[in-house]
Amino acid sequence: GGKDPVVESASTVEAESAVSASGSSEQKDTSTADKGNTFTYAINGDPGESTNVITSSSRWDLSTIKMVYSPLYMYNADGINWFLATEYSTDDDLTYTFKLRDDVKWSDGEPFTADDVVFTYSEMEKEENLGWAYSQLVYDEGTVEIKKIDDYTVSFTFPFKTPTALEMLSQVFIMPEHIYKNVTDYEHNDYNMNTIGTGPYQVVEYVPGSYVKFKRNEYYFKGKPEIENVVFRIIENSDTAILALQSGEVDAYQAIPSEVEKMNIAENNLSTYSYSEGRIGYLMINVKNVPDQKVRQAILFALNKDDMNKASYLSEDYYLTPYTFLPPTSRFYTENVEKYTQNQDKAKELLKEAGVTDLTLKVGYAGSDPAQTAQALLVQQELSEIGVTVELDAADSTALSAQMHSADNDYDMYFGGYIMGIDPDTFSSLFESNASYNYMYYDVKEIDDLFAKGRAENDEAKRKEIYDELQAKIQDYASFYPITSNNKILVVNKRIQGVEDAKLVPVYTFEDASLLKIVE
Amino acid sequence: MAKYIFKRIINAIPLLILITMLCFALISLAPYDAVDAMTTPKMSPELIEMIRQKYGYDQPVYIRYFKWLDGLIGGNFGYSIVNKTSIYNDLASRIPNTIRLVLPSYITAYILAIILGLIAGANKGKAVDKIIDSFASVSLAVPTFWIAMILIYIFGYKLRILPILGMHTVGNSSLIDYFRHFVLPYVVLTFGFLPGNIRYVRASTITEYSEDYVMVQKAFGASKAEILFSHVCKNALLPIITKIGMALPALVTGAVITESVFGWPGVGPYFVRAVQGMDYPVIMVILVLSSTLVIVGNLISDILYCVVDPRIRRGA
Amino acid sequence: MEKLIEVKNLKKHFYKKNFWGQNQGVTKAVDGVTFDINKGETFGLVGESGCGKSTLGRTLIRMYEPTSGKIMYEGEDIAAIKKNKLNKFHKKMQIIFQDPYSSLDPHLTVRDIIAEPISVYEKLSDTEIDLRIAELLKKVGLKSDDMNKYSYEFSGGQRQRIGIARALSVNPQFVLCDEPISALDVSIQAQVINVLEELQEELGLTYLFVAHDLNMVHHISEKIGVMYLGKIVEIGDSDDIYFNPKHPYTKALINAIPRIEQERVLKLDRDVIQGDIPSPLNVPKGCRFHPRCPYATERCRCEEPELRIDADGHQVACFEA
Amino acid sequence: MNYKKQLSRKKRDKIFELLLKDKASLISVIFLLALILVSVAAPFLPLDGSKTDILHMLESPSSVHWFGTDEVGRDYFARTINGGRISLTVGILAMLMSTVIGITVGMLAGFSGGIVDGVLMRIVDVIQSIPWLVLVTVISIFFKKGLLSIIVVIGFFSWMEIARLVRAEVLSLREREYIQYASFAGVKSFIIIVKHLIPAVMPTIIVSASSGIADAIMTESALSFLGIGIQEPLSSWGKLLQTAQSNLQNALYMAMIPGVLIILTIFAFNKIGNVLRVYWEPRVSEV
Amino acid sequence: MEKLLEIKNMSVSFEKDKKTTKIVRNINLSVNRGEILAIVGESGSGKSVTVKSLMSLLPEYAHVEADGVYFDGRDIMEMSPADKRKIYGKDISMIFQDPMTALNPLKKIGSHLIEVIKRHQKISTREAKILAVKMLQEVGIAAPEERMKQYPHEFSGGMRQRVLIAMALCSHPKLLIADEPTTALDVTIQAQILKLLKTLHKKEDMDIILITHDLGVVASVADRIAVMYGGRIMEQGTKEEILYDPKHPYTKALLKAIPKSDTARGTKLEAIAGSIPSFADLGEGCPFADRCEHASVRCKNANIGRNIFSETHSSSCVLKEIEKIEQGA
Ligand SMILES: Nc1ncnc2c1ncn2[C@@H]1O[C@H](COP(=O)(O)OP(=O)(O)OP(=O)(O)O)[C@@H](O)[C@H]1O
Ligand SMILES: Nc1ncnc2c1ncn2[C@@H]1O[C@H](COP(=O)(O)OP(=O)(O)OP(=O)(O)O)[C@@H](O)[C@H]1O
Ligand SMILES: [Mg+2]
Ligand SMILES: [Mg+2]
Repeated sequence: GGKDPVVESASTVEAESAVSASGSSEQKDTSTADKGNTFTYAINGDPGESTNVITSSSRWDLSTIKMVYSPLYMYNADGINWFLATEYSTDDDLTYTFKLRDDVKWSDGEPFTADDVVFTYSEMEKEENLGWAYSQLVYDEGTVEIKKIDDYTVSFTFPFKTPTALEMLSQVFIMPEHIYKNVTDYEHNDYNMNTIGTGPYQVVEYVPGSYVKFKRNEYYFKGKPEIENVVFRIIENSDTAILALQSGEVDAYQAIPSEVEKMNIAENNLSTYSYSEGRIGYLMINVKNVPDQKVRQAILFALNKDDMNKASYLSEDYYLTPYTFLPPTSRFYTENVEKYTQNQDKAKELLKEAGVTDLTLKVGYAGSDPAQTAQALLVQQELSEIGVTVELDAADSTALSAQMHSADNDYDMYFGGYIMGIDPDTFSSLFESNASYNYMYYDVKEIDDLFAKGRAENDEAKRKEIYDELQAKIQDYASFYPITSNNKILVVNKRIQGVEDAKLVPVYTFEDASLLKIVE
Repeated sequence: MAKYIFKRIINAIPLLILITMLCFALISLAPYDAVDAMTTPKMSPELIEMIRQKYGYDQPVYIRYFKWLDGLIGGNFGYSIVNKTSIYNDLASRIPNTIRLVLPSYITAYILAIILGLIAGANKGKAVDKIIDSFASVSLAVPTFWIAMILIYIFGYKLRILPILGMHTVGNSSLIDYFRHFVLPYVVLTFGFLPGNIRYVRASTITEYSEDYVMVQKAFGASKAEILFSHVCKNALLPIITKIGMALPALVTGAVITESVFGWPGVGPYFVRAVQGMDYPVIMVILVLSSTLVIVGNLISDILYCVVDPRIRRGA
Repeated sequence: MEKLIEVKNLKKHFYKKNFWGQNQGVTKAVDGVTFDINKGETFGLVGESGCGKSTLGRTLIRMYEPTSGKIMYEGEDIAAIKKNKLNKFHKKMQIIFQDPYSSLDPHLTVRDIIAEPISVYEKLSDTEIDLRIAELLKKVGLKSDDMNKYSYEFSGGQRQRIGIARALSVNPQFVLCDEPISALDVSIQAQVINVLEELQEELGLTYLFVAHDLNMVHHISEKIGVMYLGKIVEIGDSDDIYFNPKHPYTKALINAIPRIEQERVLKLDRDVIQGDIPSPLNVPKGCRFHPRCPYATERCRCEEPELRIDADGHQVACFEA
Repeated sequence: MNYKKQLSRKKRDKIFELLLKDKASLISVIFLLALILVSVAAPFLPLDGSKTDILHMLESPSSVHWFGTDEVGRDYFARTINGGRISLTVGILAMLMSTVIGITVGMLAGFSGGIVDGVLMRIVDVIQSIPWLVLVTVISIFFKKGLLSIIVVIGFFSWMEIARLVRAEVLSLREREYIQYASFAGVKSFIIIVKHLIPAVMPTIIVSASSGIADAIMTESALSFLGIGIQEPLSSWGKLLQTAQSNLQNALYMAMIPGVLIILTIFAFNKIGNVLRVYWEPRVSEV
Repeated sequence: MEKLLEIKNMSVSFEKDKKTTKIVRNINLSVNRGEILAIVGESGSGKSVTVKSLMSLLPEYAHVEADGVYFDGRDIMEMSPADKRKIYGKDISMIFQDPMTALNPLKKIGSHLIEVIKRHQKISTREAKILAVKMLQEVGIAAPEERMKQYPHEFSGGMRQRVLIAMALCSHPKLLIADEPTTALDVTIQAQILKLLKTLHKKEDMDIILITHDLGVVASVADRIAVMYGGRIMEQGTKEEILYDPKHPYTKALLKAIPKSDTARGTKLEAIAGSIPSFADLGEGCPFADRCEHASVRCKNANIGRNIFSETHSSSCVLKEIEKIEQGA
């Protein structure tokens, strides 16, 4: 059967944000001259010196890459935004030909050409490189073929027709062939943090655990960035970050609602930008450990996602409530599914039918994430009301995803969140049997078939039908419980302007940081 | 003496080997390894095998141990399985920060402890002694992170006179800026090291005062000051000076909690992060490193003792 | 007279070993000692501190494992008996210690202290034990009420009596008295000596009496052995040794004893030997005493004298005597 | 036997005398007794520290919630009480465990001597070489999370000091004549250990056990603070402190309460350890 | 006879835990010029406390009361601590029982000596060194120059005691207090030290208070003897008077309890019954009353008469002549 097409930025599947412990912040005493033309962004993770175009897939790695490199184009909910490419054409829906900009130089002065594009995509297609976009470019049916037509034209040929092709090719950042051509290990080499890129900024200093400092790329092809310096300040401790933000030490921070609540937005000259990342926060049931569908349904019936959302996101301004695996903003989203509205009697009944007593479930969640913590506590309490004991395990998010990763993990349920692409097919890596991120570990042929059908169908209306059915199926299977589709809230100091122009996008925060401005 | 030192060094070697073995065994027992972190169920077995080979996981445990050990000795500490970063580089950039924090705190605590301990010990039973001793025993019961929190609250939130986190304001590498960041963690850490040392010095001073030779000196007309400075002080401090070696491991892991609270970019947060993320290679390197430092520290202490104490120097 | 114990060339060396079991030095605490003890007599053992008196005594009763040599007890070599078969002999051979403080467990009552050896050798009911202990306490001059007190509630002399009662609790034949009076005050010493003598008379005990107070040893012993650095250098009748020492060391020792009799008061202007006792870790070659001996000859420096018996049974290890 | 009664009265008087002499000890005893009482009684009190209430999150202290509520609306007073319960449980059980292991190893090493001693002490050396926080942290990630594991981890890796102390003491006790006599008289080793050695090392054990409780409570707090301690919905004082950290700005008391309780408890245990030690020393009863 | 030291009616008590225990009870004692005074008595009888009070070595909770303690004509009790320090180590020196712990283990023998010398004599270090070497030679330490550079642990007990004596001697003290200087040493070494003391006494014109519990030692070196028991001086007199003509029941009993070389083996020693009383139990009366075979109710009284038998010989006992009573009984 047809294998899965492309999953956009598949690896941003996260077990939820990060970490307690350290970070850093200061009070303002820095002279304005110092601060003057610098935008400081508090990030809660360390991109690390291994950050590279091929394998990096975590939020802050990608944000760093976004500053330094450019993709051919960005593909978001509202369509295509061109970067290194200027247009595309296709005659047969198999071969896509892109025209490249001819005015782009690498920051070391070398010209950017089609060779760099071919090099990057080819490296991405090598399985041993463990590139994040591998599964978007290599299918059972064959590999997407990359061809240099001339110095400023490349073409990609898909092995089969798919409506998702443009999305699958997007968001791959182009790296300089002349720098990386002899590199075999993308994670460990001398070039990663000594970046030569085509992005708006260049890394000038990276202090592990402290900050990444960028300087504007004077030759940025979209125009010299307004702001001279950008600093990604690593502040893993959210309390510190908040304080630093309020004191003006940092200019921007991705806050959660309870933090926004705590802060004195107006007084501290701050503004908030709430934007959707198309994220779904969920609770998954490990079918290997809870094989009985009735039991799973009982569990879901015992839960109350409104309470969970209220406890973790406080106000409906900050979230939507999803009832399927797709974000409510998706044009394929349907609510014509089993919603598992809380019904504890039914839950108890189902348990009885299943003949289960004394059920104990081990639930993993990211202990450093206040939202998941609150949700986990509610799950524990709500399940205890139907006689199910929940053993909570507050893990580190990395550790948790690592464990979810192994099929024989001993969790019965886990919390998590993902940001997939625009097209529903990008979600297949979570829901197809054997897919890399199918942490439910189920094997349901119908679901696989529906994904395959949807992928191969080019008619929009028919696709909608297929995905309606798929959403209902997955809900019925009762191993996936979408809880929230929360917004990101970026709190920004008012001296930073142009946030709308720079455009807030999932994962990278800014689609084009060169458009940010400072007004004193 | 040279013989004694040589013997001590020889004795430390099996201990070091044992430690590395223990640490390696722990890594090997870890629930998952670097390869697990990279592979997905969809990958072909050949690819997985290839990755295993690339990382040397196809070899028997003892070979891996020797390779690992060889790496350790050669400064190749391997890579984090979470960040994929070079552990050597990570530590190389963090350890100096930790030292910058721990060393001054330790020295301050030491000096303060010596002064207070000597004062208390020399005035055993009097009011000063009671005050100092009570201070030490109460502060022993105070968790450092709690002190840190309170200080952050007062100086960071309430008064807003000191920065609370990190080591520098970005782009500002002035000494004043550093110092302002340094103050709070330094105070907390000093406070953490202090009570134990005070008690030690005090006890040692009291013991020394009860020695017969002190009475003999009195009988020979020595004044209080002469006794304190020319006799007791040296004898009481000798065991303390030699404890300096024991501070060696603190230079790496002596401030895990304080650094974490204050976001000091030292080994502490890095280690905590690794533990939370089950980043085994990192954990084990730190484990080996700090254990090694303990052993080396003990060695230094013993050698120092041997150098300063004539009983061992001449006796053994 | 019947011999109870014959010691033949007994040696006890202490080895200092490192972690790997290698020897790092030998203390030759007892280095080839031969002597007999007759039944019912008190054999006094004198010598300066560290010369191996206690070690000899303790090896003799197999409290320490002998390094080599024979210990014939009523004709049986107890040096050759396996450790776990020793109970039979330990019942016959008991010990009284020097320090009345460290020899009694401060956490136990007198009853428990004395009952300890009894319960090892005999199966008695609690009341039988109580009776036995009451009797023993009376014998050594304490009250039976004292049974339930702790040892720290007694004075040194009384404690020493408790120690004696413990030693006697299993009806031994032979008692090693390892400086039983050294730690006691002068006015108390006599009490303990008297108790020991009375008990000897009453029970026919044999004592090996270790002490460095020659006056006391002379008073209580029939025979005296003089030890120097792990060897017995002179054995003889108590009066012989005391009034007519032959070995230069014995002479020096006897002369060095402060006495209150006017005519025998220590003559400080002469007779004081010079030098310190060498360490048993590093025994001088030849005669052990030669470095301090005023009469040492070339022979003494290279050859070690053996004990020689003379006509009246007096034994001396000296070429010149 | 009357004498025995008299003796036990003498001992009882002794402990009162010791306590009355030092006010701090007396207060410590009263404080700990109260704490233990509350902890034991906690399950029977109408205190539910796990009941969440999303309508009342992060409320200030009031007559309903004496210490206010936490970020998911749980009663902070109940959580503090239950936290104390857990902290004490961890402290006492971990201490018992480490003490038992420590005594066993120390006795074995000190009493057997020779190669057994050498090997055991080498093991102690090795384990002790690893900085303690590092060790406990590392080991804790190999264990399934939970109260029991924390107790086991803390208990299992804090016995070395006791083992050393006991060994050192046993080594010197072995030279005591009453021990030498007992083994000479053929008393079985086990009985010697139980009857003579254990009581003699008791003062040492008491002191290190009491500071062991304190250490275990501290360790647990530190582990909780680093996020690898006790798991929700259980609370411990350390855990409470950790969560309080993010509310310093708006609810300082959330950090003050458990912090002060930890300090008092640890101080009290140390104090009592000293009193008990003095009490146990035989000579004191002489007075 | 001229008195170098005269203690008049001195008492010492310790106050601990609000309980006061009187240890030394109203003693009168003097040291004449040119003599060796021995204080004998059992362990805990207050010998050390008596001399430590002279040297201000008692802890702060000790209270010393006296009608006067005159040394060389000056009352020590009236002196300031600084003045006292001027005579300690210079005019009066003291050596102790345990030579093993009396020296600072981390200081060289030489610096011990030099320190003491320079404390009381204004001379250069070089001169002090020369003097120190001379002193060591004097006390019979071979190769003193090398020995100066050694540490105490390299010395045997007897040698350390000699070093202490040398330290005491370097300022030519008028009075040396030796508190059981030979108890920790072996008999042969003891004899060496005693010999040394006696020689120095003659040669250096130094008076000595020798504290011991060994009557034999006393017999060998002392001129005059004071017998202490339970914090009191029971009897005082010349060596001959005390040893060969004792008057006090305690002294008599003590002498009888010691075996003499001529007592036949097997004869019983005449032990003193009972045990040494503790100070807490002692009343104001005679401390020996409980063990004394002649004790009567009068002995419990505070005022124990002082019987003077000769210019030098006196005892504290209610009984005048025990022999007479024994005969009468
Ligand atoms: N258990 C032991 N291990 C090692 N050496 C020992 C041991 N017991 C005794 N020695 C050594 O053996 C020598 C003789 O000791 P011992 O106790 O027999 O002497 P002593 O004559 O009884 O002396 P004292 O009069 O001081 O009791 C000493 O050097 C001592 O250090
Ligand atoms: N610092 C002190 N604090 C309390 N009591 C003391 C102190 N020093 C001595 N004593 C008590 O005073 C009494 C006499 O002690 P002292 O040391 O004078 O005896 P001594 O005659 O020198 O005995 P020994 O022969 O054992 O040295 C003893 O009961 C002792 O317990
Ligand atoms: Mg002995
Ligand atoms: Mg004394």
